[in-house]
Amino acid sequence: MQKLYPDAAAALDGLLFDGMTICAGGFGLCGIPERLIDAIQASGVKDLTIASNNAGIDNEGLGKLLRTRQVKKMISSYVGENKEFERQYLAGELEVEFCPQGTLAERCRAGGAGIPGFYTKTGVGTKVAEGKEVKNFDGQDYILERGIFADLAIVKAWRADESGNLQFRKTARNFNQPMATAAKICVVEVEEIVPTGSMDPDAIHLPSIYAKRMIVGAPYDKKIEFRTTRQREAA
Amino acid sequence: MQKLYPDAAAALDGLLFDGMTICAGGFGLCGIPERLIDAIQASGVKDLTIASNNAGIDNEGLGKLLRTRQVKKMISSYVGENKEFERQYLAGELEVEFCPQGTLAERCRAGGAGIPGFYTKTGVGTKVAEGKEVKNFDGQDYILERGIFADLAIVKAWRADESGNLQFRKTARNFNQPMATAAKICVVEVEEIVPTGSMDPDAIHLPSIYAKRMIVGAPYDKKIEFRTTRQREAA
Amino acid sequence: MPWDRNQIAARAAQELRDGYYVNLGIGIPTLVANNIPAGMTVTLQSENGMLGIGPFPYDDEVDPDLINAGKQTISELASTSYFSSSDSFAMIRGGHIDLTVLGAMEIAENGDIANWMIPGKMIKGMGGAMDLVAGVKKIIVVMEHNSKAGDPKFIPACTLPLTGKNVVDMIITDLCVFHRVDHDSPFRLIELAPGVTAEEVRAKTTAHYEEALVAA
Amino acid sequence: MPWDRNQIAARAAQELRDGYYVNLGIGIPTLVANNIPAGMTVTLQSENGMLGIGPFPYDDEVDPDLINAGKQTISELASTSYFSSSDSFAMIRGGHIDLTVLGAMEIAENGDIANWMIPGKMIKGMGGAMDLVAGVKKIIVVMEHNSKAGDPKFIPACTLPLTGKNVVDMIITDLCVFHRVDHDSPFRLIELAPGVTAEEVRAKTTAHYEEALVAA
Repeated sequence: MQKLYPDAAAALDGLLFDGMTICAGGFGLCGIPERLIDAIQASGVKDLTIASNNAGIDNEGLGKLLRTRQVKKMISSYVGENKEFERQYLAGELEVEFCPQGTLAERCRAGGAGIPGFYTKTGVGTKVAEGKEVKNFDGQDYILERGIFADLAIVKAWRADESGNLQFRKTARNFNQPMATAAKICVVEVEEIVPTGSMDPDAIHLPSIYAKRMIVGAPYDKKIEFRTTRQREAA
Repeated sequence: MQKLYPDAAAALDGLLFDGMTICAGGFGLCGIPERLIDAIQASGVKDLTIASNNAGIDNEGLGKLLRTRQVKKMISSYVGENKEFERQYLAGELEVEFCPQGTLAERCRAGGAGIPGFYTKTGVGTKVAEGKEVKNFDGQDYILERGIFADLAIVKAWRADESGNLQFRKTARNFNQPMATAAKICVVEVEEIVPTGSMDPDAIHLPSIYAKRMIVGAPYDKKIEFRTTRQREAA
Repeated sequence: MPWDRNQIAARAAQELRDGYYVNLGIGIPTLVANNIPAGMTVTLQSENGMLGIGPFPYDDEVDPDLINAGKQTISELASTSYFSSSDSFAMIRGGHIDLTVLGAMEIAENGDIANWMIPGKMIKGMGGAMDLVAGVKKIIVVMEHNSKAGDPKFIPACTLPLTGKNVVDMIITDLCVFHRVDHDSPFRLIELAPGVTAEEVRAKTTAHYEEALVAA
Repeated sequence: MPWDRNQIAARAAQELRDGYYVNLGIGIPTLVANNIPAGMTVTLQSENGMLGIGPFPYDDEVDPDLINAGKQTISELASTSYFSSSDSFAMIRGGHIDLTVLGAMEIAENGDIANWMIPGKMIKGMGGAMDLVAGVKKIIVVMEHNSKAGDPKFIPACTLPLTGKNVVDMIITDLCVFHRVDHDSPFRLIELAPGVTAEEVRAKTTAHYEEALVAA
């Protein structure tokens, strides 16, 4: 069973179709599946619904697919820092479902775990609750949120072993972990493939069952949105 | 902030009361909080409701609390291998809520995650569904299961650092991870305390926020229920 | 001659495909692991939180922290990963496991399965069986065709409390194989053990099924 | 003299307790981290999946894989752990975080908060704010007492779309501190910035509140 593909186009072969739903990992530009986004852009597939916490920035990350007008709808919690997004959204060309960040993460985790709906306090009494079932548990109101299970998940991991076990690095784990579980098929890009057996089996973030196709996307640029530093004190 | 206590009795001081609900980690006798169970037995607290996948075996694990009649009700998925349990249960002295194993794990994970209820296919059309709300999502029926959030969680980890970050070992992780999150306070017993900073921050199974009190319970016996082995071929 | 337990397991193993992730129940299902075709990668899941189950350990390798869902000591493989019970059943319930093989006391012609309790007897609990039959993509039941008393076990409707409703895809007994293409279709008899006749199966089965045997 | 931004943050820091796990929003809330009392262990959570936020990195330590929820580069501590967004918000929604400090555009006298959208303007999204106000044990809002136009921000009822309903426990402005003991009680004015009078607060506030100032 060979999970490793030569490149992103090959790994996505046969999986893309107009109108499909995609779960895309990453937070801001941290831990985004850069190569797979590029290949989706190159494929020309359109009318996409994309669940992703953010929508990239102008011409970075999912911003690339916005620029080429391949996206019909975004399901996101925060879409600042993106002029083209703003233009399309205000012009009514792009549909946006705003979803609280924790609810979005949980909806993907739930969808991947066979849970079609769950109740949460988040958003009770706000615009987010509009049109949603409200149920009272033990004296408190909660709203029903739906699981998300997409046609395809695209995620970025740090390392994979040949069997598909994945490890993420620092805060680049973010949405990649739940989203990898929340689709019919998950394609993963990694910085490095290591031999099976070289990861501590107690330190695997996502068992091999989720990564169905993999590519090595290195070398990575890893763009930084806000570079903040402090000064070393003079010796 | 000192989380380490000298022994199990000290770590449980002020937390036990008659009629309370406890989430107890472990699967069979694997990864059970032995020292904390002993201290609960010694405390004499009674009328306990305990959520635990199993109920120990005769005089091992939670079997000890059954023997002393401190348990009013068990929420479990499998209670075989336990004669005293069987006796009390058949005599109507012990209440049992059978809960499918995955539903039990998810109910604890949900309770710890602020989710009071979720829908699952598991148990639809069976005795488990009796009295539960059924809802149809996309043409399929699901039942509503409730989150569990106990007064106390008792779990066993392999290692903790001084700040309370936890690592489990192999299949002893099991229910310990979700149950540690599913109570007002979680007390943890570990085999070893290591200095803060000696664990890889990408390889921590449960962040320090959950372990409020800790003890070192070593040395451990680690009883085996079914010792199964194979023979080395002759050289 | 009807199939023995190992032959039933071997027949179930024919349903494996390269790359499958599989959960095996206790008893005959466990024997499926010994019948994985050479060259095929099949990864076994244990619902207590492990993917990549190895063989029973050598005596000096036994580790109390390393057991399967039957609480037997096991070993790990190079590809093994460990995770929590909640993550394990997220995997099961979420439909990520390709196949499960498990035993049953009764199967109904509509795909219902009963394998966890007998009213009036001590109830031990369903363990993970209800989650497995609800969540796994393909459900294969392996069982003796008839009970020790000779009663059919593949029957019009289950008499015992259900483990799952309309979930079974394939039944492999010591006599034959039943399969259905989807959960709206009837079971079809597709294969007989050597020397077993369709008449014998008919005589020993009360469930309705179709016959779709291919001439050998 | 009203409190400046750092003094507001310092006042919020007085609500910290040893062992607290805290989530700080962007802006004035971030300054709370600089005011943690010496000898007190307070662990900062970042909702993108980190517990134990360190200071901004030195220039040669910057790591694109290590950012906070404001997408700023940060550093790690000895006690740091990383986890997924779903585990992070399980922690937040599940009530495990002791305290959050965040900004607001409007607070209503019933504890409602609005801080995520202004109708007619570009909506950027609520990020994690709705989860934080719904889940964290204690919610402290830090804000200027009045808007730049001079309008009160602590008002009888929010006019902007809500972030959370009846969730705020304490309000710290440049002028004073309001607190309520529980979510069924009215806010009480408990403290004034140096030189600020109760009359001035009354004049600049339209929300109903009680006065419970302790003589200095």
